Order: sequence, then structure tokens, then C-alpha cells
Amino acid sequence: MPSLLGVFEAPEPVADAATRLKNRGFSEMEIYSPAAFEVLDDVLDEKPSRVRIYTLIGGLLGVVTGYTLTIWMANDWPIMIGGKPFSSIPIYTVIAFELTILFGGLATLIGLLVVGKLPYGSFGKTDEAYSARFSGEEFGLVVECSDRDVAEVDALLRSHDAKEVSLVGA
Amino acid sequence: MAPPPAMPVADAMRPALPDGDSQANRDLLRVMEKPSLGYFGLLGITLLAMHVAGALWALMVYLGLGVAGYTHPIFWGAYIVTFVFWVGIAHAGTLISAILFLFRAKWRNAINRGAEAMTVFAVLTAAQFLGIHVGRMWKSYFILPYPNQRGLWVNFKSPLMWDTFAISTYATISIVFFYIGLVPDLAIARDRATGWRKVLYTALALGWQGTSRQWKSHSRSVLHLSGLATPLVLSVHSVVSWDFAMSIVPGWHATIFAPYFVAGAIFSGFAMVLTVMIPVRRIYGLERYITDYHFENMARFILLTSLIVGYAYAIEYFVAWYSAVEPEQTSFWLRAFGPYWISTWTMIICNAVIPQLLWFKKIRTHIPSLFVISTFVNIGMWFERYVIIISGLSREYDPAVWGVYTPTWVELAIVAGSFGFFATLFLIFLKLFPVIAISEIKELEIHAKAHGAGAGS
Amino acid sequence: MSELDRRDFLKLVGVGAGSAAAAGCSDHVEKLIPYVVQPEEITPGNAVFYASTCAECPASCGLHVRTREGRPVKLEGNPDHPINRGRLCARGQSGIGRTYHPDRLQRPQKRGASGELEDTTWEEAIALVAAEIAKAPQKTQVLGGQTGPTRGQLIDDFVGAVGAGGRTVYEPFAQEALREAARAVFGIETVPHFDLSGADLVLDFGSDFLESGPSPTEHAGQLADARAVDTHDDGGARVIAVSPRLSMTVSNADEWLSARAGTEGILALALARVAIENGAGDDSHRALLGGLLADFDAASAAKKTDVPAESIERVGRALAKAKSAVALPPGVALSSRRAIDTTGAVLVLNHVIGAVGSRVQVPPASAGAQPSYRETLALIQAMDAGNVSVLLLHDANPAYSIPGTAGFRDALEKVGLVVAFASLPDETTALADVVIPTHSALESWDDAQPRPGVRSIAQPTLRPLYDTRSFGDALLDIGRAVSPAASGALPTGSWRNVLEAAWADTDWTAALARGGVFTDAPAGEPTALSADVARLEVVEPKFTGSGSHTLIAFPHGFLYDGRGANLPWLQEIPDNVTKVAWASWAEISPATAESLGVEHGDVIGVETSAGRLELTAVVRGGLRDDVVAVPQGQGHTVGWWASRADEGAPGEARGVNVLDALPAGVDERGGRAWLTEKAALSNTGRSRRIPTQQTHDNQRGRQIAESISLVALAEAAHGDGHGDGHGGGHGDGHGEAHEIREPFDPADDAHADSEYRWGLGVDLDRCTGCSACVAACYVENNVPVVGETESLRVRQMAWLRIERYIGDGEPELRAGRERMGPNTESVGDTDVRHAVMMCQQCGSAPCESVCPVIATYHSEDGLNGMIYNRCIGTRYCANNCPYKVRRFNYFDNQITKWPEPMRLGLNPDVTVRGQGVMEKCTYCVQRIAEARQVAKNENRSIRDGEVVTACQQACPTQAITFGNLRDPESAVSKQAENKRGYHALHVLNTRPGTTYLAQVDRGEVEG
Amino acid sequence: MARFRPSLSQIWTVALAIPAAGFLLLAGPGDRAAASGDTLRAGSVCEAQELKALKADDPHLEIEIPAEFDKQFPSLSACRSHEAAWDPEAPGPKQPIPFSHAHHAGEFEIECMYCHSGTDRSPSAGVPSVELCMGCHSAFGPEYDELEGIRILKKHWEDSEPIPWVQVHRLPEHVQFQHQRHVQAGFDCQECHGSVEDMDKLYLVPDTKWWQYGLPTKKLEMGWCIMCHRENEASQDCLTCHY
Repeated sequence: MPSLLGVFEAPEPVADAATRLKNRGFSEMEIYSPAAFEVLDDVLDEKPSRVRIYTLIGGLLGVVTGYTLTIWMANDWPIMIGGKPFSSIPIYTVIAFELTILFGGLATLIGLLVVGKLPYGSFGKTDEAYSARFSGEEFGLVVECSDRDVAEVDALLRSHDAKEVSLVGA
Repeated sequence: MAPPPAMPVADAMRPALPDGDSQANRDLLRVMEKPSLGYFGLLGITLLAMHVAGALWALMVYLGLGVAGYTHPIFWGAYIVTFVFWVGIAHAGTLISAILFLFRAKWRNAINRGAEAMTVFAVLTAAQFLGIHVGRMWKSYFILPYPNQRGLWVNFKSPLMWDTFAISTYATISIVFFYIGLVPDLAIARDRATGWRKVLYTALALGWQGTSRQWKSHSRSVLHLSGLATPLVLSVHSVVSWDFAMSIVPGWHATIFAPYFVAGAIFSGFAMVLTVMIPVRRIYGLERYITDYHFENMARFILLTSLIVGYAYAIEYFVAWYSAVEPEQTSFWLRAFGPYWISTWTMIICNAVIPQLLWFKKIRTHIPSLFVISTFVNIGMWFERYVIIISGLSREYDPAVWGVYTPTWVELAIVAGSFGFFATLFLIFLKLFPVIAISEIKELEIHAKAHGAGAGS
Repeated sequence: MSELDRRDFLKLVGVGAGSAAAAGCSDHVEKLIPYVVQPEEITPGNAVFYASTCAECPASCGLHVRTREGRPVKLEGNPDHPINRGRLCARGQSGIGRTYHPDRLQRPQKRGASGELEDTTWEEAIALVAAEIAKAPQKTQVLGGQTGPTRGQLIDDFVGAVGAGGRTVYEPFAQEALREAARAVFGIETVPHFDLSGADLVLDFGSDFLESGPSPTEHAGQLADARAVDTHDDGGARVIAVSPRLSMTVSNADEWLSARAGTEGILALALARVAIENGAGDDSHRALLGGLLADFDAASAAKKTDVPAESIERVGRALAKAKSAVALPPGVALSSRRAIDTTGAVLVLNHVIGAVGSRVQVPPASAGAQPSYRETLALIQAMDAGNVSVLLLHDANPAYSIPGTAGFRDALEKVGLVVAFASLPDETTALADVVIPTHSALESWDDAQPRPGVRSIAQPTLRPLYDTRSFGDALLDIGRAVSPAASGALPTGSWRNVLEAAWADTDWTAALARGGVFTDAPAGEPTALSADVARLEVVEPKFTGSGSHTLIAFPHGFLYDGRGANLPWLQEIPDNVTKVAWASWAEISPATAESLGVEHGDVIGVETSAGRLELTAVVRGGLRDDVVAVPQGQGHTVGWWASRADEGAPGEARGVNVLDALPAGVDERGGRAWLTEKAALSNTGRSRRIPTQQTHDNQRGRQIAESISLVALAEAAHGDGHGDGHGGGHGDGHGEAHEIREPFDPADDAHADSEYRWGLGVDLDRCTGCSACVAACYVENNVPVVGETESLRVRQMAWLRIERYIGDGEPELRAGRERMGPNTESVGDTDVRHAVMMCQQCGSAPCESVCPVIATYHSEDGLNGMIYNRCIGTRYCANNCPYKVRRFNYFDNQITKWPEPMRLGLNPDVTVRGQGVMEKCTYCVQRIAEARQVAKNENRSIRDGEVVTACQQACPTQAITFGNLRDPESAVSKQAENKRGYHALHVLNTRPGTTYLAQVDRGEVEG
Repeated sequence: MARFRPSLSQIWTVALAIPAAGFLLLAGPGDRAAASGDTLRAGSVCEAQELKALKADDPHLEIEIPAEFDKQFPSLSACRSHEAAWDPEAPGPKQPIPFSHAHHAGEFEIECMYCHSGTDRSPSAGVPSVELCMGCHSAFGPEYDELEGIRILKKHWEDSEPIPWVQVHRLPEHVQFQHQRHVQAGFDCQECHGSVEDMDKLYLVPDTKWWQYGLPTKKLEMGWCIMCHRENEASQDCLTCHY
């Protein structure tokens, strides 16, 4: 099946066009954007990003590790130090806190890679539709459609002032 | 969608840029082009400083720490001072990227990349001083809680242990932060690079294409990381300050230390950003992106933190007097009028007095004076740590062992070398990665273009 | 056992040597070297003690030499010995260094054609000397220091056998003036000795009896017992010191009369007069009022001595009232040209107050050759006249210790053959033609008789390290080689046989085991004043030189007459008063400094009629304005540590030799005098830093070294033990006893089910600040000596130091914090606190909680453990230690600072610390471990007093107690309960295991 | 040996092994036998002992033993252990004397503490003095001089020179080990030193314990000591061993 690539100047038209197409039942779409724009975030998928789950789990893991590590190690071979108790929670909180951040941060990175499907593609290759202009200032909207819908989609894209529409991978 | 048959990026690019590239790309990628002779000259100097220091360090490990100026009772010297100094420097980056991000302060976009880079490099520099400082460097792995045949663990009650965790966490997080922010720009560079750079950027860009899914998870990650990094920034220098506050040394043992040090860190961090970014902007003509407006905001921050630091100085003396604890009083009296009076007054003038000039908009917006002031602040902040650490130790509880410490040339050379190390990394960074977050700049520009001018810079 | 066995069993073994390698294990192959013949009493790994005698000074204290695998590792006091009663001073502790000294003469040497000393064989050396003697026996002379009776007899026999010209005994600090004075006053030529035990008033006319006196360790012990407040409710003995400068001895006095230097005799007679007028003495003494004491009324004496008349009156009355007072004659520092008369005056005073016969023992006339400076000078004349062809030198360093103006060196040129017997090189051996290497004191047999009734024996405790012979054997060999006749006239057998023969009247083995034969001294029969007393001319001495200041050349507390200068510890341990090490200095008063326009550390010129010195000025208030004081003992040009050879500058003098500014110095009766010069001071405009361990003597009311008045002590004893809690510790001593105790029991701070909580007690009232404990700690714990350069950076490694504070430091606090007065002494003020500072083994130790790797921690029995091999050297612990008792190895001191064979003397029980690790005191944990082994072998717990720490063992005044705080009966527990008890810097609540007992302020003596 | 840290002496041992092995091959009895046709001829007392043993197994064997070699001592076991103690193939460092613990402690069942006499009353076990060795060996006849080890021993005795034994069980200097404690607590020497009585050539018998978190600790390493101390509820206070 062919894919149509519309090239735009601004994010909002892309968003509108994509929304319209979605309502028309076109599901296979992809948006290329040179920068982050909130209007584009939820166009293709409304669900909130799952990265936060990773962050949460990482953080919890960190705080638990922090306390267990310190308390276990201090009691594994109990040695009197400065007349302080072996399991001194307030002191170990510092460690627990740092580990919370550390684990949370690393988990977030993992989250980004998993959720964002990175690294993407095979080395040195990109999508057929992708081109360096999209890392310039232009936006791209790729729609996969059956041959008979090409005209309609094309019209719709142009109606959302796409400055050019081309056929990809025919 | 089933991804269509892939084709080489090069082919995809040929039709790509009919009428050149976006100006942001062109301007900012130009910075990374072939270095000038001056660049190499500077790099040579920094490399020299760095290697001299390295050699001296090796010598010191071989001969013993005696080559430094330590004496009884002053067991901590220029190395710890410089360690704290660099940790402080490291605070600007994350602060700008994380806290200002959360506050949605748009002006941060121009400087956050450079600041983040400085953060990473400063932490790396600081971390080395822990190794330089200890007496048996070759055994310093004892400090890690790794399972060993002795069945021994470490002492989590020691502030130095907290340090170990805080610094390593901070290093990791700031690197992650730095890298995540870098990915879209790496993609930009990749699409325009050739030769080994193309290979490098292709590898680092992780196949970034700026799809909405990528952008979505990207901005979410940055958001969460900011959320994590904000308390981290505050904690790291608090922990460092507890190295002193948790001890019983007069002049160290103060509850005000954590906020005092954090403020100082931000203070010095912003100053360092100015000291570095002003020349960078000048040399690479980035006035379009880093405007006086940015520098003025930084100056405002410096002014604010300078006030906090100055307040801390004052309150320290007040508490010492109010406490009626004789050792405390003596310690602080001698800070100002004892053997270390020069350092003390340098610190007060550089950190509390000179920045007051920033009250005047004329000076705030006058770049050369900003540069001078920020340099003074850097000097002053080094001396602040010097005063706190050295003068505190030199006048402790037992007058019979009061002593005086002066750094030896070895110590000073190694300290200088740390600046060389830092500068080297930054110079390489200039040529390898975009010094300004291009995609974030675009975000503003495209936004502005769509809705006419007026939105931020 | 026979000589041969002894050699074999003392063969060095390597079993223990392993422990002399640095912490942090090395991987080289270790050899196990067993004995060839293992003696029954030796078990490798266990220590064996041998009784012997200390050879460091004429006091001849008894030793217990602790040996491991046949190597002496520590010298300790012999408890059975009547002189030191088990104690040993810093000099004695350091004596071990002479055996393992890098300078050791290893084989005979003779001056070769090149004019340099070259190695030679024993046969050749002996033949050479014998031949020279045989040529002209009459022109053979023996010159040497004081020796034990048997060795002295042997020398006399030798002189007789070979028909030598004669023998001269030269002992720099011999009490010749005292002997002469005794003849003048009692008509007996003998050296009276003084016994302070049971005294209630000690009047010291500048004898410095606690540091460089005739028998410091003995006198310190006696004094401490005589004024122990726990046994004397009235505070026990009072000490009044007469001296122009605040010496260590003066700092232990209750009252200080800073008389003009040299006028002590006048003061003594004036006091005698007042005493008699107030009922002291008998008719014979009252007779003196008209004669000897006629014109010594308080008023005129006050004028001459610069001591207020009322003080003279008051002290005089006190003397009259006192039941058992004693007066000590001037020592070296104050031996003026009138030394004999001055000393005589003091003896008269003693007679008046009835001390003679009890506190002042006058033994029968001493037999044998006596030290004589006059004869020495005569010998120099003879040498100069070319009447000496062979000169045998032993046990003395005249080339250094006789002032250059006496011309000894020049005279030596004119002697045909100069033969020096020595185990270590010095200025004299450097000038010798033949050097006969003798055993060190620890390698050879000897004996000593410090006083009638005390016969002390010295036995070898290790196999000779080098090809040396004992002095006795060497002398016998030479004598026998001179001629058959001589050989026949000499005693047969080896030196050891000679010694045994001399001891034939005793139970030899018992004597060996006990360290000698000790009988009660024959009670000196009541001695009457001789008629000659009237002939004493007690007047102000004459001074040469035109200078404004009187030069006082006082003996250095450790270097003595200079013989200590080559021992590393004695150089490194700072002077007890100025805390200066590794250097010479000139003490001047602030007024003098002001007039010269110099400050502490500036170099000043000291010019006398005999020469000019340049010295770093030490400005102190505890000094008369009209004197400049310079220590003796430095300025050597030979010796690893004595000269600056250890700093890579061999032949370069360390410090200056004050004798270069003194004339040959004879007093009116030919004795030796040091106090003869007026010095002109000048400002050189230069300044030179000298290693100073303590720069501030003002404790700013921080309650480190506390004092308590008798009144307050009495209150505390009857009070409820709770007082107003306000800090500061006022000088008048009201209620410290309450506020210096905080509500915690040190015994708590150990593992719940541990039987022990080790604790230490330091009685500041007993402590004299003599530094014996410091030296003991150095030797016991393998503490490295870092040398002058490192000391300048205050990097000494001393685990235990003595801090010296003047009063509570209150006035300075009131005067305002800016006044940092590094020195707050003042003339007449004796409120000096000597605080022994070592690790306090805190219950809640600040150092422990900050160490990231648990290298320091709290042990189960309450010690603050330091695990060297775990330490990574963050030095955080040292920062956080309020007592600053942790020391850091900035370099690999153990490798760089111990030249071979010093390492042989290291204590194998104590790990040697490597580069980059922290170290500190752990209450001699190795001794605790040793005791624990014994206790466990016998399946019991460690008894009180079974563990004796090195410092405790050494302390001449028993100021230190150690034991188990969990045993309520232990001495240390009792001490912790003492009303004077307090903890240093208690406001920090570190819960120390060390309890200090406050010094007692006894106030002025009441007349 | 892999289980040893290669020290200089061990490197030498290996280096010496090859020529030594070759020498033994040439000098071995089998070779002599070949030289003298079908009758095996002994070249030394020890070979004689070997041949007698062979003969005992197989009576048909033709052996010839010159009178000077036909002696009762040194015994076969003495010969064998003497050779084994210097066997370059065997683990452990080469000692200055081919002393066999198996022969003395094993075969003759001499108490360990007869020679290592300090063990039960001092921190260090102690190595027997030359005198102690001679105490027995001087009683044996000159025929024992057949063995090189005996000759070396006697030489040391005559020059009254101690024997430089190579240490096999070595703790770092910062560890203060108390032999007496452990002996009196009733531990067998074998617990740490292995079955010495079976060793001709002494070596460090490898042993490994495992911490609960699955980390190995090798013999004479700190963890190895500590785990034993824990099992036996002995002190685990740092200052017990480190001071």
C-alpha cells in the first residue's frame, strides 16, 4: 500500500490534519517534527506516556535498596562506631535518598529507550519517508492509505496547507 | 504502520534541502566546524596544565602526601578546597536545566546545554580530588561497599560515605540528563555530517527521527528527570556541606551550612557559566541565540545568591557571638583577624560586596563588567572554601596544637591542572556537540514564526 | 651460662623480624631463621627480661631490658632498684638507640697515610698501641669519664701494670663544687646526696633536680610521694625554687624566687640567719650569727639578690617552722666562679635546718679517682708541653665538652698517639689516631656504684652486632701486649672474669637476677660544721665580659652534657619548657626582646669575652630581664643525628655549642664554672624558624589542664560533689572539683558483656612534665622520628605529647580575643600545667563515626581501635579529634627514617605503619594482648596492675595509672572517682576513658 | 603451582625442575640396569634398598649389590622421602634441606610440638634449632651421610650456622596471630596446616570457605580466619589480630 507524505511549516496544521485523518479511519500515520510541540504529543496516541511508570518503580527500588543495604551491612558484622546504634535510620536516609534519585534516573533513561523505541531502525538507515528537512524546520505527516484513497488524503493534506505532498514507497 | 522499506539516509537527503537549511542549524553547527589556530593554542595550554598536574600527582602518590603543605593539625588542604569548589560549579547546569525547566523559564534554552556540559565536566573534575586527597590512593576502593573476602563493609555513618553516594549519583544523573537532551541535536548533526562524524552521530543519535512518539516520551523523560534532579541538586551540596557540619570542628559545626553551601554553589555555578559563555558567545558570534537578556537574568540570579551568601557570612558571626561558646568565638575572630585574614576579606569582598554592583541595570547589561564580576565571584568562592576549611582547622579546641597551613607549589600546580582538565573537556565539547540546544531554539522560533514575534527570544 | 653459650643464644634470629615490615602486606619470600642452639629460657615470640644498669648518666638507674628473640627492644626500670624504683627517664629510655645506632664503630680504625681513619684489624691496632706505650710508659696518660668501680679499678691496674704516667677522670657535670664544699663545711671530701622522701619543704637553689640534676628520676619520685595530696591533707611538701629562669623544675615549684643569678649563696645565708633568729638550729648555729652570717641580714641580702626582704623573712620563718626541710645546692647552670662558696652556704643552711644526716647524706670520703676538671686542665697543659706520647680516651668527649679556649684540640695535636675507646664516633674519636671500637652498654658487662649501699650490675643482653670488644677486654689485651711484666701484673682472664671476681663477695646469680646488690645506705653519722666554714667567702661572683645580660648555659633536659644529642628521640622530643626540638635557642625576656627590636624566631647575636653565637630568640616571660639563657648539648659536628648528617649535611653542626662562648671557666678553687659571662646581645636582622611543637601556652579557660586549690579540694572532699555548673575554671580554683566532673560513667563505654573497659588516669599534680612517658611511647610503639625538616612542619609522630599551659588562660579571655599572647609566662608565676595528652579512647569518639571504611572503631573492651591496614588516609578522623592526638604518615617514615640497623630495635609486637595511614595511641594494646594471653593460659581474668602501659611504666612520679574501669577495686576506677578527677574538654561529651586529676595549687609558703 | 603466588624461589624451583628431572632419568636404577646387562647393579645404598624392594616383589630379578652399599640404613622409606622432599614436581617451595614431614611426623609419629616447641606457649610456633635436629641425628651412624640432607644438616651444625627455611604458611605483618590460643583451644595443627604428616615436601594446602553471600575466601585470607572465628564464637574484635 502506498504512503503519502505531507510537508508542513507549522505544528498546528499537522495536528489538525492528523486528527481529521484519524476520524476518517486512517490509523497508520507517523509525524516527523524538528522540535517538541505539545499539540503533536497526543495526536496519534492519547494515552499518557508510560515513562513515568519506569521512573516510579526505579525510585521505589532505590529507596528500598538504600535502607536494606545500609541496615544489613551495618548488622552483618556489627562494629561499635562512635557509640551510635547499628541501624540508625536518620543517618541512612541520606543514602536511601541518593539511591532513590539514582535508580529513578536510570529507570527513566530505560523508560525513554523502551517507550520511545530507541535505538530505532538499523544502523545508518532511517524511514523511507524521513529526510533531513525534518531535522531542519519542516514537519512531516506520513499517511498509509489504499490506492483509491490517495486523492482524498492528498486533498485533505493540501487543505491543511501542506506545502507539498509526495508519494512514498509506491 | 509496518515501516516501509528503508533506504540510505543520504538518498533521503538529496532532495531534502533544496533551499539550504534552517538558520539555527547553520549557525549552531558552524561552531563545530574546523577549529582555528587559536583554539589549538588554547587546547595546548590546557592540556599542558592537565598533564603537569597528572605527573605531579603520580609523584605525590610515590613520595607521599608530605609534598603537600599539610601540618598538624591541618589535615585537609587545597585539594578538599578545590573539590568543594568544583562540586559547587557543577550546580549551575542541572539547576538551569531542571529547576528552570520546571518553572518553564524559556530563557534557559540558550544556556542550558553549555551549563549541563559544564556540570558533567565539573563533577568529573571534583571526583578526582577525592582520589588525590587520600593518603593511600591505591586502596581507595575500600570506600565502596563491594562484597569482599574479608567480609568487611563500609561505614554509612560517615559523611564521606554520603559524599561517595551523592557525587556518583550526581555524576550519573547529570550525564544522563546531558545525553537525553543531546539526542535530537545529534540527529540534526547526523543528517548533515559526513565522514567519521556521521558514524559517531549516527551511533549516538539512536536513530532519532523526531516522530511524535519519540518526542512525547522524550519530553516526559526530561520532565521526570527534572523532577528527580531538582532535589538532587539541593541534596548534593548539602551532603558536601555536611562533611564539615557533621564534625565538631569550631567554625564547621553549624546548622546553616546546607542552605549556605547550596546558595554558594548556585552562586559560583552561575558565575562560571557567565565566565565561560561570554567568551564563547563572543568568539562564535552567537548573539542571536544568547542575548544580553539571558546574561541579565543570570546576573539577577547571581545577585540574589550573593545576598544569601552574604547573609550566611553575617549569620555565622552572629551565631558564634550569640552562642557564647569560646572556641567558636575565637575561631571566627581569628578568621577575620588571625593568620588567614587575607583570605577571609578576599572572600567577603568578592562574594558579598562586588556583586552588589549588579543592582544597576547598566552593569547587569554591560557584558565586560559582567565577565569581570563573575571572575571575581569564582575567585571569591574558592577562597570561601579555603577560609572555612583551613581557618577552621587551624584554631581548634586544643591551643597547644594550633598551627598554620600554607599550600605548596605542588598543591597549587595540581589545583591549576584541574582547571586545565575542565577547560580541555569543554573545548573538546565545543567542537563535538552543539553548544546550544538547537531543537529547543527551534521550538521557540517556529512557535514565534507561527504566532508572530513576541514569544520569548 | 658460659660466655660462649651466651654468644650463641644471642645470635640474631629473624622469627620476629617480619613484623618490621610496613602494614599492607608484601609478597616477598620470608625466611625463617631458627637458632643454632636454643637456650631454655627463650621461646620465640615471648619476651625475656634481663636486669641491667643504665649508662646514660652517673645516676646509674636499674634497668629491665626487654628482649625478643635475643634483641633488646625496650628499656624499662628495675622495680627492685633503690635509685629509680622501676622508673626510667627519657634519657634512659632512649639509651637503647646507642646499640642499634647507624654510626656504630664496627671495627678498629687507625689514621692512615692519607690522614683519614682507615679500617684495620684488632691485632694490628693492639700491637700498634702497645708498642707506642712500651716506648715510653711514663708518657702514657688515661683520660676518661666516670666509670663503675670495677672498671675504674681495672684502669688503675692497667696504669700501674704498664707504668703509665697517670689517669685523669673528666666528667663534665661532676659535682666537684659540691665535693669541695663538703670538705669546706664538713671537712670530709665526699659528694653528699640528697633524699627528698619525707621532706615537707624543699628549697631548690637552682639545681634543676627534676631534669639535669644528680639523680632526676629518684628525686622526682621522692618529691611526688612527699607531696601526694591523697596521703597529705595539708598538701604535703612545698617546693620553693630559686632561679633566674622558669625551668621545668621551677614550673613544679609552689613558689619561685627569681634571685639575681649567682647570688644564691647570699640568699641561702640570709635565710639561714632568719631561720636561726626564729629558733632553728642549736647554739653552734647561733654562734654563726656573729661570724659567717653577720652581714647577711634580710635587708642587705634583698638588695644583693633582688629578692624582696619580706619573702626572705617569710621563707626563713617557714624553714624554721618546717619539720623536715632540705635545701639543694646550685646545679651546672648556676655554677659561678663562687660555686664552692655558694654550695657551701647551702650546706650550712641545710645544717642549720637540721637536714644534714637525714635528708642530706654525707657518706664517708669517697675512694678511688674522682672527677677533676682542674687535673684535666693540668693534663692539657702537659699534653701541650709535649709530655704525653700516648693518650687513652674513654667514656668522654672532651673535644666537644671542654671549652675551646682550654685548648684541648691543639694540645691533642702534640700527643704522639691518641687512642679513643668508643662505640659511637664523636668529635674526640674524629681526632684520634687509633679508634678502639667497644661494645655498646647493652652488649657489655659493667657495674656501677652511684652511692654507698647500691651496687648495680650491667649484663650484655644481645650478641655483639659488630667486631667490637668490651672496653675491659680491649684494655686488657693492650696491657698484655705491652710487656710480659705488664701482662703478669694485670688480672687474669677476661673482663667478665675480672668483674665476677670483683663481685665474688656476693651471690653472683642472685645479683644478676636482681640487677645488683642493694643494702641500706650506711646512715651518715651526725656531721658537725668544720671550722673552715668561717672561711667561706659568700659574695657576688665576678663576671667577665661587658655585656648587659648574664649568659646562663643551662644543661638541656635531654641532651645533658651533649651525650644525648646523637639519639633520635632526644632530639625529636621537644624541650620540656620551650617545646623546641632539633635546635639551639636563646631565651630572652619580652623586655629584652623589645629593647633589641626582635621577635620570637628572630636570630640574635650573643657575644661574650670568649666568643660570639647566633641563636634563634625564644621570647618568654618566665625569665629575668637581665639574663639570656642558652641550652647546652647541641652544636655537634659528628654523628648521624647529632650533626645534620640525617638531613644530608654531614659535618654541619646542628644548633650551636654554647661552650664556644664560655671561657675555660674555673672557679676560685679550680672547679668548673659555667655562670661566668656577661653577654652583649644584638639584633642580626635575620630570622630562622626552629621546630616548635607548641606555640600557644594559653588554654583560654577550656579546661584541658585543670588546677584546684587546697581550699576547694577540702570543700570538694566534704561537699556533696554538686556545685554551680558554670564553666571557665577560675584561677582561684573555687569549685572546679564540682564542675569538672560530668555525669557519665566511663565504665559504660564498652561491649555490654565485656569484662573490661580499659581506662587511664593521669595525675597532673604528680606529673612534672619530664617527657619520660613520651620517650617510652616512642620506643615501645615504633613511632618514627621524622627529623628536623619535617618537625618544622609540625609533623612529629608522637602518640603522646606533653602540653604546657600557663594557668587557666582567663586573663587573656577578659583582655579580649585578639590578644593571642603566644607566651603568657611571667616572672614569679609557677602556675604551669603539664598535661599529658594522648588518645582519650572516647566512649562516643568523634573520630570513629567519620571514618568511611571503619578503620577506627570502638573495641569490645572500650578501646578506640585503629586498624592501620584498613586505613585509606582520608584524615577525617584527625580533623574531628578535639584532642588532636592522631598522627598521619605523610611519608614512608619507617623506611626513610630508620637507617640500619635501627630497625633491629623495633618492637615486633607492634605493626609498623606504612605511608599514608593514620596512627595513634591505643593504650599499648599489644601489652593488653600479651597479658590476655597469660591470663587465658591460666584460665583467669587479667588482674589489676598486670597490664602496665609504656608511659605508665616509665613515669618517674607514677602519675599514670592504667587498668580496668569495670573492676570497681582497680586503681584506675578509684582514681576516676577522685575528687580532683575531670575529663579534658568535657563540654564536648566525648566520654573519654582517660581521667585527669587536677593539679593542686598549694599557694605561697606561709612563714 | 597455580595455587601459589609465584615467588622468586618458586620460579627457581620450576627452573631447576627440568635439569633435575633429566639428571634423575640418567642416574636412575633402571638406566644402570640397562648399562650392566640383565643384572641390576646398585650404585648407592638407596638404590640398593630400591632393588631389594624390587627383589622382594619379584624373586626372579637378578640384582647385584656391592658390599659397600649393602647396609640396613638409611632405610628405604628414608631414601624415598628424602628424594620426594626435593621433588621439583611436587608443590611447595624448595627447602634448603630435603626434610620430609611425612617421614618424621608421619612414619615415626614424632609429635609436632616436639620440634615446634613454642606452639602451645607463645604466639609463634617456632622452628626447631639445629641443635634439636642434631639431638637425634648425631645418634645415628655415619651411613646416614649417604643422604645429602643429613650432610647439609651436619655442615650447618659444624659451622653453627642456622638453616634458612623458606616460610610456607605466612601471614602479613599487620596480623598478630597467637598460636598458643589456638592450640590450647584444642585445634589440631592440621586445621590450618593440612595433613602435614603425609607431606614429604611441605606446601600450603589450598582451602576455600564461602561467605553466606557467596563470596570465596582462600586459606590464610582474613575472611577465612573470621568465618572460623564465627563458627567457634571466638572474638571478632579487630584489635584481637590487628595492632
